[in-house]
Amino acid sequence: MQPTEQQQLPANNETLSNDLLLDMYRSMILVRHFDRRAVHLQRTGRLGTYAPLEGQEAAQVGCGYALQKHDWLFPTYREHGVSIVHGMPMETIFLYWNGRPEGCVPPEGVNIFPVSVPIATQVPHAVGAAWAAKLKGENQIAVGFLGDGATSEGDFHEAMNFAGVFKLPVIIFCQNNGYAISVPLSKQTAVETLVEKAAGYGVEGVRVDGNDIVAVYEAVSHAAEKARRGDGPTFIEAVTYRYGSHTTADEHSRYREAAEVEAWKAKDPIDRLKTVLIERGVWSDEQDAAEWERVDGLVQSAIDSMQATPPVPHDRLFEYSYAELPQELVEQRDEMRELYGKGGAK
Amino acid sequence: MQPTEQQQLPANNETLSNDLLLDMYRSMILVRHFDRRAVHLQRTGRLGTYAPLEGQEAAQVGCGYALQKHDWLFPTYREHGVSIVHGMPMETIFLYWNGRPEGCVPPEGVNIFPVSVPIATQVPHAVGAAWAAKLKGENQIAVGFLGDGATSEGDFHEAMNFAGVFKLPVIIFCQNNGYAISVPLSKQTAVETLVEKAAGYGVEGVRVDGNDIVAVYEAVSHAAEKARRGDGPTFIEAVTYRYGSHTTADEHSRYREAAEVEAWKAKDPIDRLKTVLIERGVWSDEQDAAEWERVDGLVQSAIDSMQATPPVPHDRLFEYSYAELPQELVEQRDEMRELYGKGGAK
Amino acid sequence: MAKMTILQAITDGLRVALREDERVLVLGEDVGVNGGVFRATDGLQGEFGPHRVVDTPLAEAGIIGSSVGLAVNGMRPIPEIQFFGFIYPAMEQIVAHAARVRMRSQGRFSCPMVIRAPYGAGIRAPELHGDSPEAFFVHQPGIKVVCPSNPYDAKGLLLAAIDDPDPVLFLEPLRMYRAFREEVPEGRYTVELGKANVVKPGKDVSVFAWGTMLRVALEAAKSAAEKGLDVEVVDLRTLSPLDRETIAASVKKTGRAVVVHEAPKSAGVGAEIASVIQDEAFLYLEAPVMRVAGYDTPQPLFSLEDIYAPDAKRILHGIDKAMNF
Amino acid sequence: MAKMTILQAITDGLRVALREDERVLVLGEDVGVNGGVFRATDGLQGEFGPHRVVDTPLAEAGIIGSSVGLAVNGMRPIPEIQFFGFIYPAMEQIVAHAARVRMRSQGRFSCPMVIRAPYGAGIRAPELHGDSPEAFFVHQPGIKVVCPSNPYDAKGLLLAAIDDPDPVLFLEPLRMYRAFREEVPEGRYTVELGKANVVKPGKDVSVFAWGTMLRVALEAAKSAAEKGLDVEVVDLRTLSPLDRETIAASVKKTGRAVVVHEAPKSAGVGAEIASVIQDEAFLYLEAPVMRVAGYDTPQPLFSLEDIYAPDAKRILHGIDKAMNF
Ligand SMILES: Cc1ncc(C[n+]2csc(CCOP(=O)(O)OP(=O)(O)O)c2C)c(N)n1
Ligand SMILES: Cc1ncc(C[n+]2csc(CCOP(=O)(O)OP(=O)(O)O)c2C)c(N)n1
Ligand SMILES: [Mg+2]
Ligand SMILES: [Mg+2]
Repeated sequence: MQPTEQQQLPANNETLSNDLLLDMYRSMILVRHFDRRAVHLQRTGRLGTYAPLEGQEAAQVGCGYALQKHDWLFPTYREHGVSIVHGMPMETIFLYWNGRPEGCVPPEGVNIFPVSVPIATQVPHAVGAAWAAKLKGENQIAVGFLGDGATSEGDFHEAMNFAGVFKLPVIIFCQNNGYAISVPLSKQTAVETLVEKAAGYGVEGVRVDGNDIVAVYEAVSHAAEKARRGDGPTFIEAVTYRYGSHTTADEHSRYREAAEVEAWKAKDPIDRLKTVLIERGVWSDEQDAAEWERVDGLVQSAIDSMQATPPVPHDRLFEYSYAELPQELVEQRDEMRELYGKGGAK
Repeated sequence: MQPTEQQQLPANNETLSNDLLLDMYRSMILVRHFDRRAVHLQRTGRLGTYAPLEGQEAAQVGCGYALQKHDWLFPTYREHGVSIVHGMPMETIFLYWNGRPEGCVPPEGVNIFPVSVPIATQVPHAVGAAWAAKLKGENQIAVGFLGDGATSEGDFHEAMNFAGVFKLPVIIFCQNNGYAISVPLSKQTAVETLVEKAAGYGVEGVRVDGNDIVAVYEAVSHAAEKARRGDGPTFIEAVTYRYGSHTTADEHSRYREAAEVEAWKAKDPIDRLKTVLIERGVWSDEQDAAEWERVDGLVQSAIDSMQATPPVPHDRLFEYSYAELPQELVEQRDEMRELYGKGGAK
Repeated sequence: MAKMTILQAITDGLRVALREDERVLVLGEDVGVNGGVFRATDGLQGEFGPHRVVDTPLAEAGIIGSSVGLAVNGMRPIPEIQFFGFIYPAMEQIVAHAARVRMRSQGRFSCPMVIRAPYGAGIRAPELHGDSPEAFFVHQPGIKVVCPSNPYDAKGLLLAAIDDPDPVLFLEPLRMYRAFREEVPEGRYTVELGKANVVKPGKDVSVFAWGTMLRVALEAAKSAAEKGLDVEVVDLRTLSPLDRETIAASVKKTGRAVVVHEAPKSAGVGAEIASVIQDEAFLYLEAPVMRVAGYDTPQPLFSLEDIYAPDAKRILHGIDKAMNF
Repeated sequence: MAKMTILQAITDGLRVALREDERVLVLGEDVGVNGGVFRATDGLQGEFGPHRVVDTPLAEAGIIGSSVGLAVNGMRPIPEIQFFGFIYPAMEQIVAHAARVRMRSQGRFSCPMVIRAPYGAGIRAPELHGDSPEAFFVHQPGIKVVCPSNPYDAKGLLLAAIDDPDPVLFLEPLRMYRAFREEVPEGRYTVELGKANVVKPGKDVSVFAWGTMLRVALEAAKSAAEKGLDVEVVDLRTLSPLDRETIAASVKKTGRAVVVHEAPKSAGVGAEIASVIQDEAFLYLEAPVMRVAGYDTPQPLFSLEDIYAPDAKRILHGIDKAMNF
């Protein structure tokens, strides 16, 4: 997949304030740095398999900024960017990739559903949460995230259809990064663009350059306003690219050319916004360097927290399987304790 | 759902020969008579729950005539019409509705897959069978049938997508009769027409007046030729209506107005073709009456065969669960025989 | 007190829940205008409106998946699966999501929902309308499985299931829907989940059953009594978690056990119950636990359904095998 | 003879099948260009072309559903499910269709296909990559379930599964994929389905396991030997249909049994095996059959996976309980 013409259009950045652009820029840097450190941690054995997002920062950060605090996110395994923006602590995300149960728990008041690993299954959840918001008369929306590959799953279809039929305040936000692991979009669907799929559900479809943070921000803002107005769902296709492998367990050179990756790097979302900010005279290379330093400190302290977290107590396996543990599970837990002790302590 | 303008267009019957039209007409009468007798048999306790199709004869018979003998059908529970045309004996269909295992078995050389009860699940089968035909280089196509409600299921979506991606010789033939049991199309999807759903898969979509047998015949013929040429799948929406209840266990007056049914009866597919045939001077009321007599004989003899079929032998429960019965099942069968005998005899 | 069928008791239970709790909503195929294919939701849309009793598109994963979102965001959805055999397309949403929301989020989110489904065979319905795959859900941790056998329990268990903070699969024995009437109290009452009921005490052999099979087991017990056998019949009512205490107490008393179900025998719930019995009452067992179940073939078309499902004769045969081992 | 890992043996088996039989095709997510996420199909698309080794869209119901159509129309599809925990969306196509084609059509049509899936936990993978829902498929009549524990069996059972005229679910113990090498003959050979293998004869207690757990059971047997216990270890290899004869013979000899699996205990395959044992060897049993299994909680994230899955210690504990009952 080569970047298309459309993606080369300049950001319509006139409409957004410098402050907002600067905030979003800093967030993109934070997210990129977080991501690179995560990959490095995995390579050095300090993190489990990790799904990198480098290249997709504009799509995620732009989306995150267009939402309100009480809105719901239903993320996949790759939504670290938007999750951080929406209030998920970085150490929590690190813990998740270390297989820690705490890794799925957002702070109180932050509505981020645990990562859905089974592809597309979170889209109906977003639809249901939006439905609840509508029934309760809350001015809240839900965003269901998915990838290009996920559009092939039945759950995507059923969720889109429900969204259309019940006219729900939901955004179905698809990051089309051109690949489902190794499978390119051309083998995933016979259409050229994913946005073409929306019409069949009576759902408005919008396609944006996912590497243009302003375009993403505006598309999501419009969709969110529309949803809050009661005018129903929007499907957004944000065309983007992941620079790295699908996960750290994948090797992307098996299925795509280095030249393709390079072509996309030339459209880098961070570089693009940086150019704009410098042109506007609100940013400089010095500030940039300082900002990378600053985010390094933030990410490092999240890593420190993650590493300082004591091992998980064995009881954690049982604690939350039911609101009240059935007798059989109490006995299983007791036998587990007898055999393996409490775990957790350092 | 009221009949639309589109459905009031006269059949483009100029192109088809009198012989073909007469054959199709006779088949529609046969199918209607079969259907009415089936409903009556159910009412009088001689058949189990039955799914009537009255009103949908043109869609089914027109489709059946456009196919070749070796093509595959993947029917739902309502495809008696096209199944009869494609070579399924009427007594077999009666046996099916009497819960008899023989009811799923077409004669050798007739490629009709057993009725799929779970909604939309047969569409991927049709896609797979078409794929096999393509791989084997056979000039064979597959037709997957479904209703309007079935388009909401994930299996429809996944099958459409596979059909598009692999460009398979398959026709996905949807009889939009306006209802999924009690649920009208307007609650099933936010779009007005089902054909709008095809574009999202890169599959050609065609919408026809399903009560106009010529339109159906031509649409299916074109789609079949295209498929045989290697030019891929077609989704056909045949707009039609069932006059009766969803099944004999349903009561359609609970969810629709008598006036709506009457409006559709004014567009009756059989009446419409009859008018054409009489105008062409190839048919008369006397011939018509004689034909109804003739099909009554055919249907009656199928009913006689069905009723003459001895009860099912109990062993039938085990015979085909595996190619070779595992030891455990042999023992279960033997215990069953001990307790209940062989069954089957009269 | 009104006499009700199981079906009426369920409708009544739904009505109570809809009245008392604004968060409750009923959704599914044909549950609204039509009142459900068995009329279990008859009249409810008229009383509570189309926003609380909702006809959905024909999509089981969509129904359960959106119910997960509804539940997580504060509602109490009661999705209906039209027949238990149509739950398969919703498997992933149930076993990978509904059952795991609490654990996955470490209690931060929960998924209180009651999935209702008509269950079992025996009404001459078409294929797949008579499947009994309860074992799948008993095997899946995080979701409870409940099945009443009479009108009183039907309403009481349903209201308890709706109160439960975790997802519950509520199986409705369709062959019994209208089979008989019983007195059912008005308004709210609950029957505790996880408790079996010794329906007929006896001392010679214990028969464990639920749903439709409970009545068939009672029939068998009656025939056995004619032969001088005193059969204890236990209605399990909740299949997950099992009431191991009541099961064990019964077998410790009788020393012999028969488990009955409509699903295929292999790896059915009967295997779990047999295993629990030997875990808990090994030294009391005078004979292997007999499993009287569907055969290990797919549920057949209805001309063979009577041969497929256990009847009193087959249960009696199981009792005899347990007695004469 | 070449030494191969389980993974290499599987690739080799697929290659033999693709070479010998034009009707065979391999399909699934990432199985082509990428050679599968574990490289089980590495090199096969290069050798046999993109029409026989096919990257499909990301849709499990579509993969299995189209495989049903392929099989019915004369092909021999070998669909891959990327991880066993992603089989849930294909449940309906498997249990309502693949498993029933032969019975439903009274033998007129059949559905020979081998569904391959990496199986079990233990490799620090993300959530749902370590589920073990084999019990669902053991409960479903009409489909066989096979799981090798070593390279020789992996290839031999795979080729037998491909030859089988009925659908087979072929579970590949992913923790063992590259754990060790063994001699694997070149070309075609088969290991009969439905036959267990007494891997280590013993006289004190029988341990039944399969896949990854087989090696863990052997480890436990070794520790037990140090305590003077002679453990018999049986590799079941086929979970459906079970080799009841071998199971019974073993328990008749030892009088005690332990069943091991990674899936949750309740209503797992262990319950079926325990039930079979008491059906077949009741009078020989000196203790209840011990089930050493995953706990009745959802498969946890990987920080807890070692506590969740049975290890040698837990199996030994089970053996002790069986011995000291
Ligand atoms: C139901 C299911 N099937 C398969 C997988 C394995 N898998 C994980 S990610 C992935 C590809 C997803 O691609 P896409 O939707 O484009 O998202 P991306 O990873 O590119 O962000 C696959 C096949 C899964 N997690 N769930
Ligand atoms: C998976 C599944 N869910 C539910 C049902 C119950 N059911 C049988 S027919 C039907 C409606 C189908 O409507 P449509 O697709 O429009 O076909 P029609 O009956 O109108 O021909 C429903 C809900 C089923 N058979 N399978
Ligand atoms: Mg992608
Ligand atoms: Mg319809």
